[in-house]
Amino acid sequence: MLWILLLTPFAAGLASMAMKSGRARRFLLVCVPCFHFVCSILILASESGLSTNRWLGADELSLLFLLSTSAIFTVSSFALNLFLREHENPEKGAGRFSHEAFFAGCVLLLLGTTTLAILSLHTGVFWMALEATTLASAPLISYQRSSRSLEAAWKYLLICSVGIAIALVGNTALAVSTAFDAATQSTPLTFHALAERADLLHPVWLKIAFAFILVGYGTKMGLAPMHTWLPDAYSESPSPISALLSGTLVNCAFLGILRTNTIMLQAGVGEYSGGLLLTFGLLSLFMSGWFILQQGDFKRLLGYSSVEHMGILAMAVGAGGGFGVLFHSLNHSLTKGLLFLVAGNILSLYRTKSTKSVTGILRVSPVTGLLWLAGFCAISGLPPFGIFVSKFSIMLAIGSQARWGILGLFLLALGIIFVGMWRIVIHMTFGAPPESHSFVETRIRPGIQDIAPIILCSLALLLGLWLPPPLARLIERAAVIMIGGA
Amino acid sequence: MSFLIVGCLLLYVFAGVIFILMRSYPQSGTMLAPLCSTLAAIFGLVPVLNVLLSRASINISISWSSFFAPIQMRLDPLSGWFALALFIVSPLLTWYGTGYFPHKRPFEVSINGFFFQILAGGIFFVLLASDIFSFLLAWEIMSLAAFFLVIFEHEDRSVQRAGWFYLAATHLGTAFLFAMFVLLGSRCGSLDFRDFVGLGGVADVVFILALIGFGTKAGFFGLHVWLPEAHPAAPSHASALMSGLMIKTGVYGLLRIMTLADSWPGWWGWTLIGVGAVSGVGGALFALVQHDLKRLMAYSSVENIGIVCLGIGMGVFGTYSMGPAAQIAMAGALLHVLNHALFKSCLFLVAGAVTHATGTREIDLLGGLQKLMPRSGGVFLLASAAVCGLPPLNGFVGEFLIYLSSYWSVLPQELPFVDLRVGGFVVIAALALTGGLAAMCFMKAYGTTFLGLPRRQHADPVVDPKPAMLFPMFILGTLCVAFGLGGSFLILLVAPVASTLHPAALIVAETSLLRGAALNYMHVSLASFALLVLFFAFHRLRNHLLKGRVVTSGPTWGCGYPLGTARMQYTGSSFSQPLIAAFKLLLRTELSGDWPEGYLPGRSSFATHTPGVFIEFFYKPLFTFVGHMALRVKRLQTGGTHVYVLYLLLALISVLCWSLL
Amino acid sequence: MTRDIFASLGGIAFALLLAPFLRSIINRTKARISGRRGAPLLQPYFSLARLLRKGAVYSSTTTWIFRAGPVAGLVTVFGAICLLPFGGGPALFRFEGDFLLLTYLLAVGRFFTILAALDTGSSFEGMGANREAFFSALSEPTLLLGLAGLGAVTGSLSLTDIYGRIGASVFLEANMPALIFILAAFMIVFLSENARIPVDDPTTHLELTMIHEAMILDHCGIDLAFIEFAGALKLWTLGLLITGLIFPVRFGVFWLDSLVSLFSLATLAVCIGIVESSMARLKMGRVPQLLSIAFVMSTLWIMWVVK
Amino acid sequence: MTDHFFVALLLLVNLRLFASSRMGSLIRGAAAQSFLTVCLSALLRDGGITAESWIFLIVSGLVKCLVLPLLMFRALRTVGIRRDIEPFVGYRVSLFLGLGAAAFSFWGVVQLPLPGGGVNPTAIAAALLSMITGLFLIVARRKAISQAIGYLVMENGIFGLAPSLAVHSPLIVEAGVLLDVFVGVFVMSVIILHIRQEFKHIDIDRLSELKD
Repeated sequence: MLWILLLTPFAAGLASMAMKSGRARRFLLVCVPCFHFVCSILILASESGLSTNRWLGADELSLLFLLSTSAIFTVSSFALNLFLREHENPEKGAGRFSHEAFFAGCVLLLLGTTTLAILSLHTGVFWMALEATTLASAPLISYQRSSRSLEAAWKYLLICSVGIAIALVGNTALAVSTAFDAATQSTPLTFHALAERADLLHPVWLKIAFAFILVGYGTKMGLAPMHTWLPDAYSESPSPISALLSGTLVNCAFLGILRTNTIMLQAGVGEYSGGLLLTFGLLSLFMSGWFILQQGDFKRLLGYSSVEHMGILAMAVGAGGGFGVLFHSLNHSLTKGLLFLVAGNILSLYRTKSTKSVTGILRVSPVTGLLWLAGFCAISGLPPFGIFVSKFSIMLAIGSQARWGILGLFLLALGIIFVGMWRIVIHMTFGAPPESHSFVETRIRPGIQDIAPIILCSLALLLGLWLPPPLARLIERAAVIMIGGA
Repeated sequence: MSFLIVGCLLLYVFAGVIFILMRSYPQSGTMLAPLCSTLAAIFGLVPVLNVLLSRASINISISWSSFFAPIQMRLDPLSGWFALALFIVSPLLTWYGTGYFPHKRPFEVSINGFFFQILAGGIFFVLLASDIFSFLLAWEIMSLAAFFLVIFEHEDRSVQRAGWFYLAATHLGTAFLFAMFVLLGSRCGSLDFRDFVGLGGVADVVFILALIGFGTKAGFFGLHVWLPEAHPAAPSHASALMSGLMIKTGVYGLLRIMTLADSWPGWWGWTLIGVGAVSGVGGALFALVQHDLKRLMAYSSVENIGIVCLGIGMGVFGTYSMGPAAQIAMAGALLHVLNHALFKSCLFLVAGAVTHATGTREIDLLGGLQKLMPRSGGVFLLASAAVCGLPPLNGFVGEFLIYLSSYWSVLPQELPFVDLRVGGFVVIAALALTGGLAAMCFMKAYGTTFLGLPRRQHADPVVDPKPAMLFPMFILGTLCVAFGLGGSFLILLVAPVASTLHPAALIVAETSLLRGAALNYMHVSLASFALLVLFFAFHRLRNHLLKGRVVTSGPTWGCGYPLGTARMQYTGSSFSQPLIAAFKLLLRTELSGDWPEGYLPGRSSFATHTPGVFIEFFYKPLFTFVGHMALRVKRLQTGGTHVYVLYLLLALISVLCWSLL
Repeated sequence: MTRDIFASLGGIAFALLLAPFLRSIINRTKARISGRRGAPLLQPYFSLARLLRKGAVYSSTTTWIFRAGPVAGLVTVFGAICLLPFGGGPALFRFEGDFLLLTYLLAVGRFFTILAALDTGSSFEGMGANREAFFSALSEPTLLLGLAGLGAVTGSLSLTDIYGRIGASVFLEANMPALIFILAAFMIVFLSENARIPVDDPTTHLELTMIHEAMILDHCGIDLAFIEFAGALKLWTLGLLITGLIFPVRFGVFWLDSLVSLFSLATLAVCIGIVESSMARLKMGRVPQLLSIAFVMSTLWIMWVVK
Repeated sequence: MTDHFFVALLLLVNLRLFASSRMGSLIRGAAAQSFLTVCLSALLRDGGITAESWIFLIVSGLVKCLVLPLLMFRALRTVGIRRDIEPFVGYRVSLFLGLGAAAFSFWGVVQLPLPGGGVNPTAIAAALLSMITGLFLIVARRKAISQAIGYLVMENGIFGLAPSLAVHSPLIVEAGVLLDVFVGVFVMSVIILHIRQEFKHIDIDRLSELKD
């Protein structure tokens, strides 16, 4: 089952590059993620193949991330389909190895590599997969071939590659830490095996390993101050791609940090790793806060909001939060996906990303406006959306460690972000549409492009109102794994 | 009973959904949804009255999600008292709302109706919630619903600004609540309020956090900045609900937290009295210099919250004397909460009617409305008198009790407790100053708006609103009189609530004290009633005497100047001028305009504007500073890839230093 | 019990009968000091009778508020009188906190008088109303705080008890300074509330400088009679608050005590006459300062009472 | 003994990279560095080297020393940019920084607790220095293509780090890593070409349109 899950996207990706018909490719683009989603559900339902002693396998943690990735991919693939149809280029054609073919292929490859990263339990394989996701997604960012999108892709590629290379040093250091004790020398470098024997590992090398891995994967995840590529990449790539990047890719990197942190916890240096995570988290919160204030580009705004939420996640892990962390990451993926898709719709309505010139979305298109509002309510942690719950439980986690200063700073940063963000959101959503932009068309009725965001919005709402018991169980068990329990 | 409570919550949601669903059928929709909302209020009123009369409390526990403890709801006398106000006011406001939007598009109106019901239900949920999670949930739902009410007329830039102000203020305030509850929760190891007895040994910190967090919602002076922005922006019945009830949840939260403490330190009392005095006097002062009718009332809400706060502060001191002061003061504060909800809603409704009829809220452009809208004017007069705390209206009841307890505290005590006596003294001074300024303020508001001659011609004929809007105003006005004359019964009703508040064993003295106060108030009612009779008797007498004589009517005497026009009348701004002169330092009113010059002056103009002193001198500089900081930090994102990699490198180096050193 | 009621009714009757007489005492004093003979002592009664016989002219601007103002003013002052002890006897109505009702009744009366003034739409009356509202906003706290001081000194919460307990002993119990400050504060409030010099000049002819008189420019006939009578009653009421402090003499015999009270009121009236003859009206801008001084003085008792 | 020789050569090559002023010498230096690293890692494999590892080493040597440098040269030609590097930090300063970095690497290795058996401290230092060199090239050089080279140089360092610490990853993982590096540099070159089409230059200084 796992192999089917893993290989299908790769095969389909390569196939779609070589495919001639644009329609068939688009069909494939929708079908494969759907199939992937069904497979994930099936694996979850059967709970078969949950092995943790091999390099590739699925524990509950992977299943959870797999599920969210699959869901985001499935929903975004509809939007991608629409996007491709809209941007069809009749002259250049969409034949074999065309620009569009590569695009579609890379999306599927991205799905494949993401799945690989989630399913890999070996530190090396994980690293490899994560770097592969970077490579698969870089062409997606530069799809529009504008100077800006190329620049963004370049920065993304270079900075992430350097970051992930640094994480490789961390992996090496992990390996070195096993070399000191005879009992651990032959340990396979899988996350689980390392976690099991963590108390025998050399603490200094563990610390070095964690430092490198945190900075390395943190780059990919978007923690400040390594987040610099993120707003560029998110704002310049096509909106469905931004949704994918923010909804799935960062989660993969986060998974790496999570799993490494588990080793640290087991090794008894949790205090150290927690402190680092809290620091980076806080830094990310404040950094994104400053940049969100008076932000002039709404997709960059969303990018910085991702930085913010990665910071929250890092802090949550650092504070020893279990359930809240995973639930937050799930919620964030859905919500950010929703927001990016809506941002794409706004972009196509207004043809500008400037927050200053977009006003009166509610007048121009009520559905888009409502979704935009709902998305921001969700992302800023207002009920009845799920992030409210997860944020609250993260705060409880920080509180239970009696880190009052950190809690205060956390709340302060969230306050700054909230105030800055809503100033922009209110300006954009409400009011009268701009008069000077005669090209703005109004779209009172909901259209086909609203379907994907509506699905994501209802999912986010559902998670806030009621968590399906199987999912709740899954999250709970994953949280246990995360903390290092059996 | 629990069925009724949950039913009430669900009915509110249901009413909101009906508003949305029925927007295509305006006729039946306008009837059905308010009916549903009224039913919700009736559903809620039954358990509330039951709780208030029997002094029992109702516990409900709903498991909702598998990982958080079940939602705990609890209706006890304290929450019941606040809910009573809600259930009296909210159906009336809903009915008023059906008549409020003649020209708006159905989409917005239905959204507004939806959030109005959600706000009402949310307030009830806040009152019920008895564990951290559900409380914060309810709190946020309530705040968010109110935001959508504020932003209703969003084409207006000032409304957008108001919405942002409100949202920012409420969120920053809620951050303090989050901190407080997380502190409590982790200290006590539980989410349930019942386990917070003693406030986990960090009572003082919790109190400060609660004061700021809840104070932002309640609108303590200094934290009130959103009120004067949000109230004018929202539709009138929404402002009424926000001002009458939503801000009271701040008071409720503070009381709820205080109730959980072991004892009340003296400095709590001083803080509350200080906050109350500043809010009362400051609110009244700033109310007086406003010339936007609803803005004026927003500041008046600040003032009234100050009065409530004074009462609570007195109640804190009272616990030290084991005497009557505490309970009477608390009862006074609670009564004022209820009464303020009534008369302030009433005032907002009339203000809405005025705005509707004339198209402006600027009182200096109005005038003479008493003749054009006699019914609304009468109600406004009644409610103004109530807000000034004049007997025999309901505003007097609460103030009477707070005064009484303060006077009692300045008497020589058996135990020499200086704080109590000085505290009482301060409360008297603050209350009296507040009362005088508030009276002046509402004389100005009523006098300028309704009396004299219209200051400008209105495009449409100005008439009383239709019955859907008029009747809720009437009912509220009637309640103001009834609650004023029957104040003794109210005191008896609030007695059990006030006696459950105190942490110490004050219940010993129990309700006999309040029974005494009720008896005292009975005198007030009787005297007032007698004087009312006398008033009508004299009125008849005068008319009787005039019957056979020459009664003519003519122009107002212009003191020798025959060409007086309506524009020469004393305006609201002139009315507040002496005050502006006297309190220059605090008010910082800006005068602008073209003064007449030369022997034959041309056109000249004059305008005053009083900015919020906290906005000007605290929040604006703060936000500007943060903005500047942001601009400075933004330079970090230079755009150069090599710089970004350098950041990465620096991060790596510092992390390595951290881990190895 | 019946004796008490009889006594208090007697006090009210005295007030209703003799209140206008205080004005004539003031006027006579002023006249004598300035070397005139002055109007007859019963002139206020004649004026009232004349006014009561007249018809009325109402401004077309006005509404029912305008007509309700004078009645409300009269009724509320009457209510206040019922709350005041006279001549050592108890008041008709007495309960804990009755002085609150007294203060607030006066406020109600003021509220309606001011609104009635605003109802005419005249800028002069608006001006008067404004000044009245502002000054009373300052004098009301003074009154309430002063009464709190008296309560603290005597240990009681109703006017009857307070004035019943004030005697020489209270003065001598080291509370003297406190009481003197309260007295001074009350004196200023008395002058201000009754529109006397140095706050207001009842005899002025320039509307710009008027306070109380400006408010009633448009009232005439019976309404004016009501207002005048209410003014006289108010003078009486606030006068009693002061004389109770200055002449705290009790014989226990109603007639004797009443005589003392009446005498003291007359003395007060003479004093006012002297003050009015010897002082000029303050500049309008200075009045708030005077009232603020009164407010400060009404707070000073706290230093002696609370140790 | 031979390993020390290679370490010394690696040191020199790294210093050369620090101070090189021409694009061509930079690419050649990177190729040389790759070659030395591959050799070193072959030498450091104590015990028997299996056939698979031989194949892997040869392939990686081919990729890193031939394919990638040729790719770079081709990109350089196609793009047609000037051959000098245009540094942010001058060559002489760079050289001194390089010396400092070398000193730091050796000092750092001495400080670290090292596991016994098969560990070569000087090789670790050399690998570390390669990493630092790579990062330095990325941070201090102006052209996009020199940054790609920097990335390659850094990867070489990391690649050499594992064997010098006596860490042996499974072959498939190493192969995957190699593939990633290859594709990474390849995609970078592609993007550089595209950027060239759009911008007419690949000066990263002017690649800074996206900022706040």
